Amino acid sequence: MGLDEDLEFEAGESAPPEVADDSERLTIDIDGWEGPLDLLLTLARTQKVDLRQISILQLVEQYLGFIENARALKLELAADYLVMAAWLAYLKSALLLPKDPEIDPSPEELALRLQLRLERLNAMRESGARLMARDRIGRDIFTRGAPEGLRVVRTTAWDCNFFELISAYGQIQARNAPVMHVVKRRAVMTLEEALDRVSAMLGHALDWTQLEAFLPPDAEPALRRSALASSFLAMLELAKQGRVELQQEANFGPLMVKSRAGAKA
Amino acid sequence: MMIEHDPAVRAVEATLFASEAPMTIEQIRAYVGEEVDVPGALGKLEEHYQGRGVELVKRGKTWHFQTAADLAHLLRREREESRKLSRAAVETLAIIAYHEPVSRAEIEAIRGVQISKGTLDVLMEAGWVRPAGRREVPGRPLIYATTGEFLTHFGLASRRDLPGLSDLKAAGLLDPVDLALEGLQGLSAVESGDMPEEGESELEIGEESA
Amino acid sequence: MMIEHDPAVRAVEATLFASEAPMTIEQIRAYVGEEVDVPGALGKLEEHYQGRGVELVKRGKTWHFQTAADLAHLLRREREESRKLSRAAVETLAIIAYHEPVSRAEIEAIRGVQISKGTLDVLMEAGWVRPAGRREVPGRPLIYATTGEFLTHFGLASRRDLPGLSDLKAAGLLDPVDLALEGLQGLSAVESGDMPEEGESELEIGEESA
Repeated sequence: MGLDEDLEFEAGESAPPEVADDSERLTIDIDGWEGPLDLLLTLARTQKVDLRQISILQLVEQYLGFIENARALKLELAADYLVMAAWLAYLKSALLLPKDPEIDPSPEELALRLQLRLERLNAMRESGARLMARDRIGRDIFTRGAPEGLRVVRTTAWDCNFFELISAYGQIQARNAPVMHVVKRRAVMTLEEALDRVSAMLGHALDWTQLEAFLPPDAEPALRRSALASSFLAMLELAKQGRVELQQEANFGPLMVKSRAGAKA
Repeated sequence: MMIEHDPAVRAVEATLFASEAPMTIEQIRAYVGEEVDVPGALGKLEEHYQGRGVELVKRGKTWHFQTAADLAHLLRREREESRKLSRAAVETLAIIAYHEPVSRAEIEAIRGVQISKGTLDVLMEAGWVRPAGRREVPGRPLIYATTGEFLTHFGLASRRDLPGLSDLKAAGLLDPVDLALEGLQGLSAVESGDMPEEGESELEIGEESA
Repeated sequence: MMIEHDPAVRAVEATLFASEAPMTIEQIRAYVGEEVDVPGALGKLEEHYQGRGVELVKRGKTWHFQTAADLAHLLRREREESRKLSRAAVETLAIIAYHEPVSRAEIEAIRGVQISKGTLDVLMEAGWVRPAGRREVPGRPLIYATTGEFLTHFGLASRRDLPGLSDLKAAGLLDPVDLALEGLQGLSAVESGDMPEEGESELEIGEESA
């Protein structure tokens, strides 16, 4: 973990420390890397030149050598390190081979891209270290230790009007008033009434007549429902006595009634 | 142009400012160093801050900064908010107004529902209800009555101006239909209080600086 | 003898001293009153405290008092160091600060590695980073930016004060690789540009933190 600690940006340092040029430690430390680009940047810094002047070829060699070492030590390498190794091996061969204008992007451009990425990562790494090294609140600089604090005191203006007051009281009283249950009279036609009515009307119905024709014509809906039920029962009773004939063509179809000829003696 | 300030004064000033508690001269010295004339620096600071918005004060053996006492009113900001009285509170108020003086148990008997402590507190906070002594019965319960402010708020010359039951009935306010429609809505056996939630008195700045 | 001090200055001084958090001019005005010339008072206070052990500073839109930086050696508290940020978090914070607003994918492109779940969370929990809307590109990724608290914590009057920002800009190091590549067309990887040496930008930091 020695290298990892070296890379930790200690507060108080204005720039990242130089990485110790110690290849043995490089081969052993594998956990501390934040990805292949991080590893490449660390290797690049061992060249001890400005990043703009690094030798990409040398960097590729360093990286491939590192990976080889890691493999020899049977260290587990994450896939992206191996992908980077394969890509760098390709880049190396492309850089070494005679120039082929057909290849786009050219190996030089690929190398330049890699260098630009390293520069950018390095810039952010240094900036992060500079930020951390600044005089920070709570560490170097302090705000007031025991501020009295500012308070917002909320006062409540309670809202209630006169109507709300008295209607609330009315409701309490209504809630507490003794409750008396009265069953309302409902308009009904009894079976007896229906029998009388239907019997009286039957004499006029010598032809097939619909049951509804026997109901009181101007009855309210509630009375009409009651009359329908009791008139139906009355018809059944009269049919039983043999005084009427009933007929219905289909389920729920109109119920037809006819006075039985000669039945009325 | 920057004025050259006394390093001892600066050190003591910063130390006391950053401290979370008042400090003795010895405690200050532990920060600023043995060689610093702490009492001398404190004297200069005391003089410097005199009459400013912040003062250096000595309490017993300890020193600390505090905002000037005459500016304390600035540090509390009042904000008035209008809030609707809860249904439980309106009913309780109505019962007190019609039956005063009444005890809490009597209010509950009339309402048919328990009242929480917060409900009476709200009515007293609003200034409409006041404790009016104790009923001379076993347990000597507190009894409550309405206030002059109550009459003023509701535009009543006296409690006799409250409409009687027959008036309420004539106005349809005793109609059980109303009861069925809305009367029992939201009533539960024990009501939650009407007290403002605890978080409300939080520091304003904390909320706004987000 | 007590000197007569400007009431506006006293009020602003007391309010900022008492506050637990940095305050904007509007927040101060809410306490000291609409009629007070808050910016004027802040200007006078800033001048008055210059060079003292305690300073009045502006960070972003907020103002607060803090101890002078050069007294850090007296007051430094080591225990605060226990919560040291990971390398990933420091780099991510730097990328957000120097590139803001920036998406997660853009952060990952610079670092060459995925951000682990906790990294952004830690920065947001510290109050230094916040989501700042979405980028209007396919997928509408969230973008991140720094906060006022970030400026306060790191003692930056504004983002323009970020250490080395102008150098990084001039060197094109805040531009994406593709854009930089266009600018460098024809240059080979080995060629060095005529950019300032790295050492130059480091000098500046020493000055700024003084």
